[in-house]
Amino acid sequence: MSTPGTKHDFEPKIIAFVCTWCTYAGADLAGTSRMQYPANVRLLKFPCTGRIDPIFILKAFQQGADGVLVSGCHPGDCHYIAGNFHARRRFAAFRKLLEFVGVDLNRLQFSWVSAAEGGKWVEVVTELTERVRCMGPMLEFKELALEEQWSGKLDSLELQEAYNQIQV
Amino acid sequence: MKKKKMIISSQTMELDVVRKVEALSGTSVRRCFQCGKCSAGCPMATFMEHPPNRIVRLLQLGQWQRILAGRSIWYCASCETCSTRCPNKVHLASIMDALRKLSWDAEGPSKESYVQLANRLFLENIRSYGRQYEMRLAAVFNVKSGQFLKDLMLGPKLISKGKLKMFHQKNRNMAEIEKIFSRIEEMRKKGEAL
Amino acid sequence: MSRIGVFVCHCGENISRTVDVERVAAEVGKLPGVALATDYKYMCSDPGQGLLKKAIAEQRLSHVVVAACSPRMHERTFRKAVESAGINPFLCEMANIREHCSWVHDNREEATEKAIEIVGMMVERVKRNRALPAITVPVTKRSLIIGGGIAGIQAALDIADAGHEVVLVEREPSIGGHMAQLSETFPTLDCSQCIMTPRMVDVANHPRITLHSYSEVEHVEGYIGNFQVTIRKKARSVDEKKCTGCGVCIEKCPIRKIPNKFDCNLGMRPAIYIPFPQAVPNTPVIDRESCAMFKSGKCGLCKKVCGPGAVDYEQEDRLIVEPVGAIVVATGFDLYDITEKPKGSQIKGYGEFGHGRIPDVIDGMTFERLASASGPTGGRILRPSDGREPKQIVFIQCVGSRAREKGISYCSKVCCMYTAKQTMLYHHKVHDGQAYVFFMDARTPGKSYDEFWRRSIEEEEAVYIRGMVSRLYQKGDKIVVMGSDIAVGVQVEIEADMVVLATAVQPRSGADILAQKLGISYDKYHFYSEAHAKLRPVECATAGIYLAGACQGPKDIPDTVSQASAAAAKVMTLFAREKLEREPIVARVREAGCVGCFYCRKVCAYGAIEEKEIRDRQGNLIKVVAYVNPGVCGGCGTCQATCPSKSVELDGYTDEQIVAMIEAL
Amino acid sequence: MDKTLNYAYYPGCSLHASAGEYDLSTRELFNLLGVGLTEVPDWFCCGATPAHNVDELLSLSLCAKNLELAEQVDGDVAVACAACFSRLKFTQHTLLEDETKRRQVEKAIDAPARLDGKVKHLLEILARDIGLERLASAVSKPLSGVKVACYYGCLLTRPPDVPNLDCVEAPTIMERVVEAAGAETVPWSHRMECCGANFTLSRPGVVIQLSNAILDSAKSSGADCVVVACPLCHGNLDMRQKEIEGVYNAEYGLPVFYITQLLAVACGAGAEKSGLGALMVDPFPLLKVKNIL
Ligand SMILES: Cc1cc2nc3c(=O)[nH]c(=O)nc-3n(C[C@H](O)[C@H](O)[C@H](O)COP(=O)(O)OP(=O)(O)OC[C@H]3O[C@@H](n4cnc5c(N)ncnc54)[C@H](O)[C@@H]3O)c2cc1C
Ligand SMILES: Cc1cc2nc3c(=O)[nH]c(=O)nc-3n(C[C@H](O)[C@H](O)[C@H](O)COP(=O)(O)OP(=O)(O)OC[C@H]3O[C@@H](n4cnc5c(N)ncnc54)[C@H](O)[C@@H]3O)c2cc1C
Ligand code: SF4
Ligand code: SF4
Ligand code: SF4
Ligand code: SF4
Ligand code: SF4
Ligand code: SF4
Ligand code: SF4
Ligand code: SF4
Repeated sequence: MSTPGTKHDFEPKIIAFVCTWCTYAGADLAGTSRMQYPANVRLLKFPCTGRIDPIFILKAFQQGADGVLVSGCHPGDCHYIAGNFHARRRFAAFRKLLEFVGVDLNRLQFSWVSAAEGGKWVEVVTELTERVRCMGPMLEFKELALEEQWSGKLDSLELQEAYNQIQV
Repeated sequence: MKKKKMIISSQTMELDVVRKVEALSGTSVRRCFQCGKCSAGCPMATFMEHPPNRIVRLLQLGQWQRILAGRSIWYCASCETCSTRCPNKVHLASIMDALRKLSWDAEGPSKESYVQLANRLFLENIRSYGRQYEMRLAAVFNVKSGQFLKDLMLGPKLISKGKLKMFHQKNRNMAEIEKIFSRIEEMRKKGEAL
Repeated sequence: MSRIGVFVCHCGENISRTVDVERVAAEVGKLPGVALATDYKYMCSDPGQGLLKKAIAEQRLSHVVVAACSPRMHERTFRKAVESAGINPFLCEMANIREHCSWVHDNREEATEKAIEIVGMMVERVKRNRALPAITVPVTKRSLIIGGGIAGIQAALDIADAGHEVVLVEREPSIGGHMAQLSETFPTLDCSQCIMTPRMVDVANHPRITLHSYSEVEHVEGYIGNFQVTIRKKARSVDEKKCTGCGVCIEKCPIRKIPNKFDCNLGMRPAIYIPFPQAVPNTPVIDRESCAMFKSGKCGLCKKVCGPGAVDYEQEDRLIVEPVGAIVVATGFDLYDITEKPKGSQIKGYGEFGHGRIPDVIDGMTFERLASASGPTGGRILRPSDGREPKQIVFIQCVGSRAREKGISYCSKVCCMYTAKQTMLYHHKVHDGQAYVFFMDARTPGKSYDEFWRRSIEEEEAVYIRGMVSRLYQKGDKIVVMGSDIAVGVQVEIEADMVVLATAVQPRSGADILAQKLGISYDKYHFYSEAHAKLRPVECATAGIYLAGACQGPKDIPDTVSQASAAAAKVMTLFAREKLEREPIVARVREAGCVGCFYCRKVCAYGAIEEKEIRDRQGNLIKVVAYVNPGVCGGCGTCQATCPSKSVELDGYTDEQIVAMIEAL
Repeated sequence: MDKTLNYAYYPGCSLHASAGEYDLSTRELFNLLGVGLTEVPDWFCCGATPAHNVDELLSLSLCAKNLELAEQVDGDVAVACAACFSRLKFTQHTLLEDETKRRQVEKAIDAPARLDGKVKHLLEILARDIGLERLASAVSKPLSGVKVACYYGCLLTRPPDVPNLDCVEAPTIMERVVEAAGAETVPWSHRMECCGANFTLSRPGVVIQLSNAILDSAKSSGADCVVVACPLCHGNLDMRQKEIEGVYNAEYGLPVFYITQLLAVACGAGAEKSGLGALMVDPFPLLKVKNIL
């Protein structure tokens, strides 16, 4: 159990799923502006948040992430017109599923960071890192993976079922 | 008449009251873009010192005291013309209701007394008799407002046409009605209703 | 087994100051599949690129990872370099250890750890990359323009003048659109016909423009560079090739009392007619609904009097197919009709204005016809009811527009200006008359626009009243206008002789149906959507289709013409190439897994997903699966994340690659 | 007697007092048409305008309670007064849309709010349930030659989406009913202007001014009489007509009928059962000239 407010001396692992056009570029801007933020985050670049399959989030937690960040263009600014819109709807449905399998939703952050928002990128990453640091390591899911209740396979029947629920 | 300068700041804009008005009326005052269509069709606008659109404007600025200082809200006939034609679905007639309620609750800082008196007698009538008895209503109003002779000419003719009942029976549901009144009072005391 | 080469860059000291690049190279070198891991001071410099090429040749590398700056900086550089060394460019990836690592962390230990993981991740990814062939598509250098208003005319002339063939399809019997109906135009007050008709004639005479008037687009197939468009040429009942435009038939036709739509029903026309004298083409058309011959089989006068024998009652609709490479949509607008509530529409009518049943309450376009020298009154402003000159005229702005309760929340953009114009025209024509305008705001942003509006007040003496009108009603031969002046705070009543309503600009009826044929998107009002509001305002999200004029949103003539020329320039950019080459990162469907649910099609904003029939050898249909047209796919991957059976994959971002990257962490 | 049509009749306070003739003629008309009308037992005042004017919760609660009482009688609720009609419909509408208000009201009346029952104004029943054809066939004394100005007042159709009686701005339902009785209707401009009923007691001056504009418009449209479907409208146009004529130095002489009075006469009910004697502006000369009585 974690008590909010207490610092754990552990380095959380944060995985960020970002789109190329906005957030990846925003993170680049943070770099060119030489801003500083915790080194806990690893970026995975996608063409668009629309490409981000919610299963990747599960996979990340299963793989040992303590926090996951999903970030893309602001609504209406999607390079691919509406990809982020579809992503938003998909994730809204997905949060329930995550909660159901026992993930504390505070470990999952969705945000919009545009190519011009280097500062916001730093804020978002720092905040999430610190929040997750307070929450402590994510154990529930690793245990779950150990118990092999969920194979991590991407095409099981249950998942198909879950997908059907998520459809627009 | 001199008009006081409006000093605007987050302190002087009483937005809490505005939110109350919005909750009571179920309509948003921010939607109004001051087209004036409400005032254009209001049958009572000529009697008001603030025409309907300006009432909404004052609310947008949180200046409800200015509204209550005048008698405009008591001159609204509840005809719904404004609500019907507003291009933004600002339900102005309901806003008027809400403002009158607030003014009523604040023990009538508004100057208009005749309309308030009539309303009060009407409600008292319901509470004591369950139904309206126009004769009684008119008589008591005249006595209380000091206009003893008002509409005197109409009275006898109405009675001869059978239009004013002199006597009335009590409604058998009186207890029910009293309960409604008292439950509402109770809820308000407990802060469960506005 | 892949032989991956990893090249870690120092970027002078930009990276090596915080990241121990040697250690990164050493650690990454241990990963399975990595054949070589080395570091260098400036990878992007000529010697750096030389080192890369040399290593590829000497070490027989199959894949490359450059651990350096952001791919947004140098991905192209390194992909070109590997290509010249004989490796498919898509087998080279960059690991960003500068912007995302050395520049944002100062703890050397942490930064080095992170850099190792970033590079490791990219190694796992590049291993699974596929060599992607460049995608090229041929371009048919002809373009289709739908709609012959000023937008379509301008685009057609620009493209044709640049040397390309143009097919122009116009629904009505003549091109010209609304501009042909206008009297004089703001902000200069020049005569619309005078500037419009020469362009219409240019279209008719242009050797590279094929005009299909009285025609509609029936069906569109194909994609950018390669569309096949089926056009329905509606039966005109007059042979365009034979007709000389003498007009004898029109004179002789006995059915003469059909309201003329071009004149907003103010004047009458016969059953065989041309919409207006300057029509292009100048060929009559028989309105079969009114013609006695079609209704009862009795008449045939026009055929009798036609010298060249052009009248043909047997003529039927014809379908023709035109191959084109680009499409410009320029279908323009309609005015909100206060007399009726369109079926199924959100729009509520204006009962308070009499539902348009008070005869002297007219809309802006009707006023244009009254003011036009070639209009039904020869340019005199006269009341439709009794032909008298109105001395008190009231204009009401924003009728339908900016009224979300009536169904339209946007501003129609042109009515403030045309109302100001109309008050001026009125003042010029009725010297002893007075114009009043009820308005909320004057929206006049544009070069010399505000000055124009001010002139209508200061010089032409229009009285502007800030406030709206609640109701109109007939009283004797006057119209009572119940308005308010919110500046003064009082009600205003005017007994007017005529009222002009600035009704909202809406897309053409049927705009949605055309959009569905074209596979382009539209907003809730049915205005067509541009690909990006600021940076791609004339392109549709669907490649190869462009927008011009009021079909995209309310616009005046200067904006319409600018956009039309911009659309033409986009078409010409496309036609400047023989073949189209494009980034080959596109989605592909694994047909075996696809269950044909077409969820993917629902989310694809590019309309790239088509149906494909899978048949056995006997030709029996086995199933229908999705097919991604690589020419159209934008490469967003939304379909992939949506597909319930995981049957569609985006090259370079497959599930396998991403899972491998996550696992590398 | 038509067994299928029966209504829970909510007359409203005025019909038991100043608008007795409306009540009388309504009962008589329904009787002649063979339609059942059962008065809601122990109904009480809906609160009319004064209640919602200063206390919406009270207004909603009174109406909700009356709707509940109406459940004791089979059939839709039939309402004669435009103000009652408006309040009952408004209550249903508001409580359906606003969860919070519904909970408060249910607490006040200590019962679940019943919102599914249909509330209908007499006009609706006449034009739609009974139907214009059946109405026309019941007419024995067609009102030929009588030119009628139909006055809706403000509350019959407003606000939009609430009463859903007819088109908000250009209703025709009353005209259609009147025409079914053989009369002629005139187009006029003030069919839906407010008469100021709210101020009958407190500010009669207001009422006189507003009602004068209505009478003036009706008169200049060439109408012989006005027909209304609300006791408050009637009070102002009929009862105060003399006074208005005095103030504005005008001569209107326009009899003001309740819609049911006109129909009852057309169906042969006769003057007494139609309550014509209660009208302040004498209608007999007109009806005699037109050979109806
Ligand atoms: C009353 C009024 C006054 C105005 N005055 C001015 C002014 O003074 N100055 C100014 O700058 N602007 C003015 N405007 C604005 C001006 O009219 C528009 O900017 C201009 O007409 C837009 O041109 P367009 O080609 O986009 O559309 P349109 O003129 O509407 O042309 C569209 C064409 O496409 C055709 N079409 C539609 N659908 C199809 C289809 N499915 N298939 C084939 N063809 C189709 C139509 O028949 C039409 O010919 C005024 C507008 C109004 C309403
Ligand atoms: C405060 C503000 C906020 C705005 N916000 C928005 C907004 O939210 N959305 C929006 O759509 N628009 C906005 N705009 C408008 C937008 O900025 C302009 O539409 C746009 O920048 C115009 O681009 P431009 O290329 O024409 O001009 P500019 O951006 O001015 O570019 C002109 C370039 O030419 C160079 N130059 C000038 N003279 C010479 C010369 N003689 N030789 C060589 N080079 C020369 C200049 O150095 C400059 O780089 C805003 C404008 C302002 C002032
Ligand atoms: S009509 Fe509506 S939008 Fe217009 S001023 Fe009145 S409340 Fe505001
Ligand atoms: S409801 Fe009141 S404010 Fe609105 S138009 Fe009627 S009298 Fe005026
Ligand atoms: S490749 Fe990038 S990191 Fe390396 S030297 Fe060039 S700019 Fe710097
Ligand atoms: S159809 Fe014949 S008569 Fe008519 S304009 Fe053409 S050539 Fe002349
Ligand atoms: S055939 Fe038709 S179009 Fe020709 S003249 Fe006769 S009515 Fe006119
Ligand atoms: S352009 Fe002017 S008149 Fe037209 S909708 Fe916009 S503000 Fe109203
Ligand atoms: S979503 Fe997947 S299964 Fe469904 S049609 Fe598209 S590719 Fe096939
Ligand atoms: S990747 Fe995007 S554009 Fe391509 S087919 Fe899939 S959804 Fe459409």
